[in-house]
Amino acid sequence: MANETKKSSTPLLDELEKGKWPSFVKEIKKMADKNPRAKDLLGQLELSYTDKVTHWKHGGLVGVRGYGGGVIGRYSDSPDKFPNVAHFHTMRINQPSGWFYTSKALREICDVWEQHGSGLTNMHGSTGDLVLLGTSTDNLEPIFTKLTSKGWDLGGSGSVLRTPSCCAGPARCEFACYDTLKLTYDLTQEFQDLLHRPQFPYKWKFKMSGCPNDCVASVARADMSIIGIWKDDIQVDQQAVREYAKNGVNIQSEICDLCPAKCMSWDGNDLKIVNKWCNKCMHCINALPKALRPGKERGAAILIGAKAPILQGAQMSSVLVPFMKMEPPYKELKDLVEKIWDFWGEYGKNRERIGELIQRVGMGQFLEALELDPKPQMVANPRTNPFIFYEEYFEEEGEEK
Amino acid sequence: MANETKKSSTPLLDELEKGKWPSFVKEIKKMADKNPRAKDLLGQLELSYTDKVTHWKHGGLVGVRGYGGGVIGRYSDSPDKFPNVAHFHTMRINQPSGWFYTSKALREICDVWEQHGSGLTNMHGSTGDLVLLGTSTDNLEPIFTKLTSKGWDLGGSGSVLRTPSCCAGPARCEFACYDTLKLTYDLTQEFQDLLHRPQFPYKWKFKMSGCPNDCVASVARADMSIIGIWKDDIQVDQQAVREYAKNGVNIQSEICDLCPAKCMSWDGNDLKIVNKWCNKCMHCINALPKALRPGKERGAAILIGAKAPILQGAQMSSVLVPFMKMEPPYKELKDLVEKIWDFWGEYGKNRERIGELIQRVGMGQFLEALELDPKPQMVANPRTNPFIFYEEYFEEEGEEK
Amino acid sequence: MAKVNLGGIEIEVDEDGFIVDPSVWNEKVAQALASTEDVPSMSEEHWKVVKYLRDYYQKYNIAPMIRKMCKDTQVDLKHMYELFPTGPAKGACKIAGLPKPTGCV
Amino acid sequence: MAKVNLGGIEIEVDEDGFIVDPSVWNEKVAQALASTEDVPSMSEEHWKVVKYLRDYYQKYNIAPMIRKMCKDTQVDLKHMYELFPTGPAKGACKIAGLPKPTGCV
Amino acid sequence: MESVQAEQRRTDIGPPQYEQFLHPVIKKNYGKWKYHEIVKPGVLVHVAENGDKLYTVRMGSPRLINVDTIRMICDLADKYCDGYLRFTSRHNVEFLLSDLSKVDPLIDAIEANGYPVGGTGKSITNIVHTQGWVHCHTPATDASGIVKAVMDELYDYFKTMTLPAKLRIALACCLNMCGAVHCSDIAILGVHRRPPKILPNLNKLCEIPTTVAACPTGAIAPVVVNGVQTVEVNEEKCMFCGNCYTMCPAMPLANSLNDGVSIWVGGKVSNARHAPMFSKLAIPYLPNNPPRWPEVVNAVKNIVEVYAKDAKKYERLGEWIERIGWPRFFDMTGIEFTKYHIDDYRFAATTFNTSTHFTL
Amino acid sequence: MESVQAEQRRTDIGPPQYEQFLHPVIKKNYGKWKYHEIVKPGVLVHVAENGDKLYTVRMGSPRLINVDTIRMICDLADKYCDGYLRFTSRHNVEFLLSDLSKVDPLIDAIEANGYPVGGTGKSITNIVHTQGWVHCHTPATDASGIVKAVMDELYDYFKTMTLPAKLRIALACCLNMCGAVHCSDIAILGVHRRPPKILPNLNKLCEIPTTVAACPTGAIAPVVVNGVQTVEVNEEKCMFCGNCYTMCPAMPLANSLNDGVSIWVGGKVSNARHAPMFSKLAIPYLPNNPPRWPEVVNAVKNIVEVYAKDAKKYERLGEWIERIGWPRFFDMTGIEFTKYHIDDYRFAATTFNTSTHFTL
Ligand code: SRM
Ligand code: SRM
Ligand code: SRM
Ligand code: SRM
Ligand code: SF4
Ligand code: SF4
Ligand code: SF4
Ligand code: SF4
Ligand code: SF4
Ligand code: SF4
Ligand code: SF4
Ligand code: SF4
Repeated sequence: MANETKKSSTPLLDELEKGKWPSFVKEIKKMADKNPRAKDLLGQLELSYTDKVTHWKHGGLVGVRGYGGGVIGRYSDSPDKFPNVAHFHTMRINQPSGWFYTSKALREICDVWEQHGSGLTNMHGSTGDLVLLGTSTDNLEPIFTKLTSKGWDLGGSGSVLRTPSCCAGPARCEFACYDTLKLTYDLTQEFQDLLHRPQFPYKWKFKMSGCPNDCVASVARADMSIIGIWKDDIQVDQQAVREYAKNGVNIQSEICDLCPAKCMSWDGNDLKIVNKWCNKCMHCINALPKALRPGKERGAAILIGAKAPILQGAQMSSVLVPFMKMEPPYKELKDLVEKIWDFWGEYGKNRERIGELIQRVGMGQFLEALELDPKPQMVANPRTNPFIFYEEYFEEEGEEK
Repeated sequence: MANETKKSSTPLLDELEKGKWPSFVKEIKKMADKNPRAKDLLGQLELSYTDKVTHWKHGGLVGVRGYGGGVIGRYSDSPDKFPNVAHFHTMRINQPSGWFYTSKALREICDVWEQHGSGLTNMHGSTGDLVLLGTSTDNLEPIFTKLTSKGWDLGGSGSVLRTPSCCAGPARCEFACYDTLKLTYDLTQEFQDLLHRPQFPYKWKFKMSGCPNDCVASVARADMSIIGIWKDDIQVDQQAVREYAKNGVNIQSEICDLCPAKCMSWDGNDLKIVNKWCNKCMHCINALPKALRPGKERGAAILIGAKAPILQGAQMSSVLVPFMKMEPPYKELKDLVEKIWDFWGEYGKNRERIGELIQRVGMGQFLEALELDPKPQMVANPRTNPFIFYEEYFEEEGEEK
Repeated sequence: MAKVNLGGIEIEVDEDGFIVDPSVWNEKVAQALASTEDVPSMSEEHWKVVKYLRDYYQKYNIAPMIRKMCKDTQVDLKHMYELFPTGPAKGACKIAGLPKPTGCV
Repeated sequence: MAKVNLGGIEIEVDEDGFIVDPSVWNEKVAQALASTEDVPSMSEEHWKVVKYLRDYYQKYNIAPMIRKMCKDTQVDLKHMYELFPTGPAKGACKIAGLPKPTGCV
Repeated sequence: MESVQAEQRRTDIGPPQYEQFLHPVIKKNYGKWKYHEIVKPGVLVHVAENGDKLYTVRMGSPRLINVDTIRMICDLADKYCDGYLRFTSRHNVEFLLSDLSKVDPLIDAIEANGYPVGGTGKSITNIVHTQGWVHCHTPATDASGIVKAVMDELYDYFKTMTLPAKLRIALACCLNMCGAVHCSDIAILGVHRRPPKILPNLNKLCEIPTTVAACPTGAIAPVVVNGVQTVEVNEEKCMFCGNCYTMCPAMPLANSLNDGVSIWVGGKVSNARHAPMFSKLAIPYLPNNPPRWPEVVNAVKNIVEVYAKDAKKYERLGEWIERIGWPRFFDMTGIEFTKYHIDDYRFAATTFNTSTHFTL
Repeated sequence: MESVQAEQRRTDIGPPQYEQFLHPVIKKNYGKWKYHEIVKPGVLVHVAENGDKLYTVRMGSPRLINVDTIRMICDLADKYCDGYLRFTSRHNVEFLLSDLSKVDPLIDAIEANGYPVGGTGKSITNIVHTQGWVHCHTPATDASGIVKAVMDELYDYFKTMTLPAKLRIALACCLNMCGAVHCSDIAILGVHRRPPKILPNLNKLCEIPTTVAACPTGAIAPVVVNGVQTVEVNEEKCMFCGNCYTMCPAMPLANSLNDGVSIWVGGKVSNARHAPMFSKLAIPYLPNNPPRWPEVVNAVKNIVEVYAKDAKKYERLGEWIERIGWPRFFDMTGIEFTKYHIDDYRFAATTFNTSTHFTL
């Protein structure tokens, strides 16, 4: 008895301090030493680990003045045990384009958050926001005021435009076919009101990837996925291809054979690409970045409709505009987006994402409403069923209806 | 006026006597000279060509005594103009396995049909029947009696087992992995009653193909498609492969590169196949029939559910039993089929094909009802949506339900 | 469409001999129709089936599926064809004065 | 859940301050709720919105979508936030005594 | 008329046992074939393990043939094949013989009768088709007529083997699709384009619940008009499938001004290389223009020719399109892509392009 | 507390303009990068057209980090990178520097702080994940805990580049799937397995019509019990998606005995070679076994190892399975194939195998 060491109050979580991967438990614990919210979070989490259910209550509706989104309200179901997380709201801070920061900027956020919140963050949330994890209602306004004074604003939550996000793009990547950072910033600014004040049927997400590698997974999780592509021929530096070959790359089997369009050939000296068949898959460019580059006539493909499974199964975005120049002031894009929002606002049901609405009314109808031409690029294949809603027919008398 | 040649009464159809492909109009016309039914058919058809609609009335329900199927009733909507096709019923005669005939047998049918019908036939109908086109109700019994006396019986129509059909199989094809002719004959005989007397919710079609080339298109149009396959290694005669290569076949590009399983390789001397990856697609065997043959351990894959688009879109059959030995008395197959029919009879709605029923109740439920094990061969891919109907769960007390 | 004399009244029938207006049906008509369908005389069993069909039709506005009909009347299919040699759809439904079954032929 | 004094009566509210039992709502309660939502005094326009919400809820058992709410009340969204600085969902619905909006946050 | 009653009335005997119809060489080598070769277009030789040979001569047929033609075929079979013949799953005739020296005389005799020999290997064989105005009550077009007009134009492809791969054409005259139209390299499909009319006597002819249930899109609702039970059709929801008419004679759709033909491409049935595929919409509508349907014939020919020129060896039409992509298919064939091409039925979402894999 | 009011309250300013955060070398070469190379695991060099070089050092992060850790990162950035850094779309930290000589010291400093460098190229990078029991109200499992346990086991794959291709793992703690779980090489998904309970005060907390409409399978119906409006759930039709709970707090699903984890495989997002693909079900259920979820860890590890051994270079997990076929995937991994694997939702028919393309 005398030798008994002090028993940890979080024996289960302690197990997750072990192992080589950096430990989120350590992160919480370190904060717990000085921050009561972090301390009670640790306690409540240990309880969840013990009984295998969450101890957060349903919902929570809090916010800052004049905004309808940006804060996720959260209350403990055991406030008696864990009074410091009785309130534990999350604030979503709109990250800068491409998640580029300076240490100075980050420190400013840290200072505010240490003072008013749990000191815990997610760098970042899946949508892209800088997520501040856990504060109480009375701190929301102070935090907001302080952060805005440093140039930060809230991100989206609820039925709003969600915080747009983008890949490193031209800042740090040679593949970028348009300026993802600029477009992201521009759209975010342009549509501020829609980001903060719910007026959509449901959430709307933009994600911008500079090329078909899609490093922000836009095709999987953005209502509008803007993916850089090119129109003309892949730029080839034959000498550099030969270098790769000399250095052991098997151009035939690693490049040509894996080209999904089967449009490449290699005679040991020259790499030939039948560009008119090229699928813009990026594989050859990825594999031989010193030798191959996207073409020079660049822009983006606009895809629409990705979402998670609720309500009727997950969707990926699908092609809406095969190619669009992507240059400021982005008028063509913005006009299109506003038309879509109008349509969605008019016909969308409560909690119906644009991808679901398109399925419900039919892509053909949707295009017609947007006055967009149907294009074969939009489909993996044309319809296989013969259930066609022909629209024009002749009247008995021989007159077109 | 004096020079005016006699004007044809079928100027439109006459146009279809021209051209190189044998003309069905000629076929009708030749018969029209001696058969009044054929003559009026010609007249009515010309009328259809003039006003671009059919002149057959809806439906018709006639038959032979004791049978509920085998005859398609048909009445003209202009019996005054075309009295000889006022009745114009079709009789479906069950063809022999593989459509093998002797001239003697065919002549006997011709004689009966010339006497009692239009003298026009379809050799054959899409389901496989020998179709006698056009007679009147009073001739049905005489024709039936005469044909049965020669050994012929009616095929199916209505909510019955439809006339099974099969490819040339072992009779004329080196690829056959089981005896399609025998199985077809056996099933047709075994289930005679179900073929003649409607007792299903809707039609049921069997089609047997001896190998995955599927020369009777079973996967597209049979409720049960029985397709020959093998289990072991493709038999290779390397010498014969070399012969092909010598004679100009590019083994690499025409064979290996087109193998969908990418499991073949050719070193200029030997053709290697990683049989455990082989998809049994038949391509290499088709292309090099002298050198390659299906393996020795043969049987069939049973696929289920093909149908045309009405009601909810066309379906192809999908794998139900990946491999089954296919030998008389076909007990395993027949047991399975009867189980399926029981399930369909019990749960099928009126005019619901088995493929539709499976979609409605779910393949998993269907398999469970049949006591068949789920196998990965059944799917192109496992589910992508997380909407899983888990069946077992624990009760609060910790007891399995 | 033609008119024929069925059970003493002139009744309109279609080419297949189905009566066009179900409301003119009565037992005499049924008997007359039966004789066109190889049923020389209507036994009690015949009536059972025919009445079942009429009741079912009046209730649901459709003809029952054959399996159900056999089950409900307790007449198996073999015997059904003995009773109605032209079959349940063509024979029994016609005698019962139902609209002509459509569809799958 | 806590009880607070709203318009003179002790009323149960949830953590977000939404009243738990819609039936206790009255105009006084509304006024009291308003003061918790940065609405110092209820103008005619405020009442128009709040009553619209209540009517809608009583009729359909759901809160209207925001676009519809603006259209039907003829208050544009900008002005709506001026009237209810905490927003239509948190502010107006709370004052109108509707259940707390759920879902998409 | 002779006495029919005299003959015995048998039932449920099923089809004749097939063995009696097999050529002796087949009987001997049943299941023992070793390989085959295509001797020339329309002529196959199957070689048995013991070296026996069976020749097959394939003759094109319009399928709708009269008894005299069948007898003519029987005559040929008697003369050259000891009376043995068969039909194929695509309605061609196959003469079966063991004597090579008789092959060419047989071919001459067939062609002298006006029928072609061919359809083997990388050719266009017979068009699987249906009844049309010759016998059916629901067609939106004729069957035999279009088939004849198309085959006249594609005749040389039947007689030669110059295509990249087999090319299978099928025709169905309405959406019931009696045939493998939904899985054909090229499919010709009759389509209605007007909602059904509702005839006044509907209540007498049709089971209303069955009719309502027959509509895939739920466009039909039961109503009472002037005290009479009938149905009404929500025309917005109707896509002219004709299933209501199949169930209810009082709802005809056929209409001379609006019925016509659609063209579908890229289906296949065999498992060779690519798994079976559905046909996809190429042309939503072409008019019914009998007797020779020039628009349809040209459309089919155009597709065949573009394919024939561009595809690689062994590439079926659908495999070719999958390689080059739909944008180029529409481009190269000059066919217009419309909103009708974009699926809006049950599985629509699975047909959208969720990638940047396309050509511009 | 200091006076907050003193500070100015601004709204709708949006995020800071990004240019101020760009490293000078980036600013100079913005849009003018020529190529990149992976110097070694975790280190990239991007070379500009003018020859300028930018080095990136990628540090693994648990994502849930405290402000002191951020400050530590800032210290490193200040010391080695002139204060410039970024985060990645998968929540790693990237230090950006132009001086090669500082790369190794930076790496040493990072690792000295207990964080790994890696995640580039053919590796397993950070697991995209969600809140779990740390912050969410609907989870069926925890997020950070499983991620930690799995990454501990896969640590070496983060630090090396020995896989055939990139392998991306994601985790979501409920079917809302906050993340690209539905398109990941390996996805870990929390699942409920009991229908919701219905709490007595439902009528006060929930909009009944919205709740009814929320159910994808129509399992929820409005009912009146003892005069009180509420709902009932047809348990046969419930597949535990939890959407009702999202809409209605009075319908909780979470259940310690039945909640757990499912495993999905073969999704991808990039267009490289194969178009993007959904993840498919591999394992329908594994128990919640905190703190280290050994069943889940082993399942993931097993899949990774079988893949790593068998796939060809550049073949993503899903591409590999597509080549070898699902039967062999289940065979080689030893995972049981059950009826749960066979889709029975909306597009089920499109997932059936309509060919003989399979191995036995
Ligand atoms: C914080 C975050 C997860 C994370 O740890 O990173 C998150 C957390 C929640 N998500 Fe999410 N989602 C987050 C990104 C996503 C993503 C990914 C993305 O945006 O790239 C998705 C999938 C893409 C999509 O939008 O479909 C996503 C799909 C959902 C859904 C399903 C929506 C659907 O249409 O199916 C819900 C349910 C809902 O909206 O009611 C949901 C709802 C929620 C709620 C609000 C729970 C709820 O039911 O009300 C979660 C709050 C948790 C909490 O207490 O903090 N969350 N959610 C992510 C936002 C952080 C940020 O702002 O950066
Ligand atoms: C004669 C034939 C076409 C031909 O010219 O070859 C034919 C003709 C008819 N079919 Fe068929 N079908 C014929 C093979 C097919 C096939 C192909 C096959 O069996 O391989 C199919 C597609 C496969 C399938 O079964 O799904 C087919 C799918 C249909 C359908 C749609 C069924 C469905 O589930 O979607 C109908 C509509 C119905 O059953 O009500 C139909 C209905 C009809 C009807 C009975 C018309 C009707 O609506 O009642 C046609 C009678 C025409 C007539 O007046 O002669 N026919 N029908 C074929 C039968 C000949 C024979 O016995 O050999
Ligand atoms: C006679 C027939 C079977 C029968 O029992 O009647 C038959 C006979 C042969 N087929 Fe077939 N096929 C026959 C219909 C089919 C069908 C069904 C159809 O078209 O409706 C198919 C599926 C077509 C599809 O995929 O859409 C079919 C797909 C094949 C294939 C696969 C070709 C491919 O690359 O996709 C082969 C292999 C080959 O040709 O190398 C094949 C191969 C063969 C072989 C070589 C088999 C053999 O060794 O004897 C036969 C001669 C083929 C030839 O014409 O060159 N048979 N074959 C059918 C002839 C129809 C006709 O009159 O033209
Ligand atoms: C930093 C980051 C973008 C960002 O803005 O944050 C990024 C950066 C790069 N990606 Fe990426 N990708 C990043 C997330 C992604 C994602 C999104 C995801 O995983 O959620 C994808 C899609 C994944 C998928 O398909 O599921 C992605 C698919 C690729 C690919 C395609 C790989 C493939 O074969 O499928 C390439 C090409 C390659 O690696 O050769 C690529 C290539 C690159 C290059 C080489 C681009 C370049 O020239 O700079 C960068 C270094 C890659 C490396 O790690 O080796 N990047 N990349 C992201 C790093 C995440 C991390 O911390 O590990
Ligand atoms: S999406 Fe393309 S442009 Fe953007 S970071 Fe990835 S590879 Fe570079
Ligand atoms: S980008 Fe892809 S499709 Fe285009 S040439 Fe390169 S590998 Fe082929
Ligand atoms: S399906 Fe196979 S076995 Fe039958 S004829 Fe065709 S190739 Fe021969
Ligand atoms: S049968 Fe097909 S899958 Fe099998 S080895 Fe031959 S070509 Fe490849
Ligand atoms: S396809 Fe239609 S119209 Fe043609 S025969 Fe079949 S059912 Fe009749
Ligand atoms: S034609 Fe088809 S879609 Fe139109 S009403 Fe009739 S059944 Fe419905
Ligand atoms: S996945 Fe579900 S449980 Fe996890 S954070 Fe998102 S909504 Fe919450
Ligand atoms: S959990 Fe999902 S399926 Fe079950 S009742 Fe709730 S919404 Fe319906």
